[in-house]
Amino acid sequence: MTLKVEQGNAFTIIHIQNDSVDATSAKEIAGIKDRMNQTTIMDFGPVMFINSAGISALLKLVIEARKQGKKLYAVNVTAHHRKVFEMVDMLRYMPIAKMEDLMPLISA
Amino acid sequence: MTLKVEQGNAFTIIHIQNDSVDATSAKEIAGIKDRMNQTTIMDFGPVMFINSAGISALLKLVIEARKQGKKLYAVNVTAHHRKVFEMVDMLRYMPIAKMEDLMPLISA
Amino acid sequence: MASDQLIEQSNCALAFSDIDIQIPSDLVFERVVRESAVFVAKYLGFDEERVGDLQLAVSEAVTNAIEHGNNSDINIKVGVKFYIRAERLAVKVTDQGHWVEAAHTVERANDDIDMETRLEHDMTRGMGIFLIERLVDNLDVKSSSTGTEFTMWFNLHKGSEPNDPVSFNIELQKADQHLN
Amino acid sequence: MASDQLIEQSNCALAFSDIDIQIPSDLVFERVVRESAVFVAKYLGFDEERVGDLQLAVSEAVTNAIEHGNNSDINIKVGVKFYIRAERLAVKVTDQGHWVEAAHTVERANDDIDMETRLEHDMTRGMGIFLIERLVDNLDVKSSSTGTEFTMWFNLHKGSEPNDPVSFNIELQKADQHLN
Ligand SMILES: Nc1ncnc2c1ncn2[C@@H]1O[C@H](COP(=O)(O)OP(=O)(O)O)[C@@H](O)[C@H]1O
Ligand SMILES: Nc1ncnc2c1ncn2[C@@H]1O[C@H](COP(=O)(O)OP(=O)(O)O)[C@@H](O)[C@H]1O
Repeated sequence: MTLKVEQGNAFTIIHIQNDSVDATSAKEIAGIKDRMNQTTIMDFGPVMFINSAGISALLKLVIEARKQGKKLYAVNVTAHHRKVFEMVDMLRYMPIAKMEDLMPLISA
Repeated sequence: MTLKVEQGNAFTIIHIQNDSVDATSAKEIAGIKDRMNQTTIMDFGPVMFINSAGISALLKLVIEARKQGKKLYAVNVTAHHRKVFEMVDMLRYMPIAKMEDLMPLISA
Repeated sequence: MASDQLIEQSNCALAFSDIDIQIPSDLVFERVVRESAVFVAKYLGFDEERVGDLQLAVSEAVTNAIEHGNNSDINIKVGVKFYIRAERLAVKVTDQGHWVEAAHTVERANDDIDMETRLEHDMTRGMGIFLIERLVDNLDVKSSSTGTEFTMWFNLHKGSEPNDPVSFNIELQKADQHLN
Repeated sequence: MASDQLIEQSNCALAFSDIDIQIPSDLVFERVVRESAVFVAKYLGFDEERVGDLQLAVSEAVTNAIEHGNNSDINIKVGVKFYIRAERLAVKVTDQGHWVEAAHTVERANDDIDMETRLEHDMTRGMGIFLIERLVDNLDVKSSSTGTEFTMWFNLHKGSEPNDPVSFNIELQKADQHLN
């Protein structure tokens, strides 16, 4: 399994279990779009590599979140992946946050 | 650096820093032979891979330890490396131990 | 080992002979090449960020060769060659297809990515070349009837502005030019 | 993904086409092949222990091809091909040398390693073939004037006794047989 999903009342935390967000994991990531919540957090903890096939899957979530009026956050993002997300202007739609700072949103 | 050496009165702990004990790290490992002590502990903590070039370097230490009447132990060895050490009959000369069990030897 | 020593060493081993990898045109094998790229970059003493840049650029180029060049036909191969010439690491990715210019997907180096338009039109693809242009020091594409050669260059010694967009030199020969 | 699914998948991608890697004959590049072997083994759904077995066997064979086959001459290549035939993964390692029988170093499959004698005579080498024989399901060596082909076979579906010593089929042609 590539993903572990934690569901709360008003939040979903999607823990990516893979080390790569790429073509082989893209489908499963894009498939999560029906399980998003008011606050949806993507946890990139073990992710060592992201390419454009992976970003494409993440963008599908971004598009869906906008349609549904939901908010997406990324946590545990490496410096290199932050740079790549910046290059493709991803951070405007899925800002990088610290888990601690999101606690008020998910414990509310 | 491939190795970090911890020296005590009657013991030496050799922490291998590499993930591989192979041809490219063999020389440095064999070179440790002049720094062995009454009790010498090889810590394989981060080691993910060992091949015969690496075993060859370890055997040089075993031979030298015998000559000098010193005792070699291996700690933090994976199940696969234990199997490989068994195949080449290494455990008779460099038994695998738990660090806790060696504490009496190094705190004496 | 100091990175200078590694580059020195590389000039012995990599400069004379290349690393060559051929994979079936199936995306699962892209990873073999990507991991080899990491090894080569570390061997050359690239710092962590440049290792990541090289790994990503190689991944994108190989993905394109598999999908666009060889149409994911597992009976034909994608080739990847790592070699050093004139203080640069070259990674040449070859496939047996024809380069397909796709004006609406290829974002040119001097354009910024217009994410707003993309999101409005559900355009989630077409970022590979955009990224490559920002990650490599130089880029050459040669496409003819025998296939496409996509070559990325990485300076061994960090020069000028890192990760500046590069110019995209593309040389396309009409397929029939060679065929008869 | 379940390992059965992976093996299924592999029968699509690997059975039709092979993964081919060519490296300069320098031991630092052995690692590229070793890591690729791990990828292939995981892709085929091998369990952790078999992944380790395959990785080690490939490492030993490639080391030998670099050192004994090509005399560490970086101008010539060692080739490695991964492919699937008849429910088995084959790893064929090729070099441009001649097989050198070395009775005192090659421990035959049915002998135990005599470590005591080794230690007395400072014999720290000569364990590669010994290990390979215990790690693979089958082994073929063909050596002729054009070089050596060292092929190791790994059953996809675990059969009989794992890690039993295998017979070592070696086929040596006199170098001059082909030369004129
Ligand atoms: N190896 C290739 N062979 C043919 N066309 C290619 C190749 N690589 C890229 N292209 C063309 O460039 C376009 C942009 O590629 P890219 O930016 O990676 O986005 P994507 O692969 O998502 O379409 C492709 O859609 C294709 O038209
Ligand atoms: N690719 C090869 N080409 C020629 N001879 C080989 C090759 N591989 C192995 N050999 C022979 O088999 C012997 C045993 O190899 P091995 O058990 O790996 O030990 P070592 O490499 O330490 O000598 C070598 O010394 C060599 O004589």
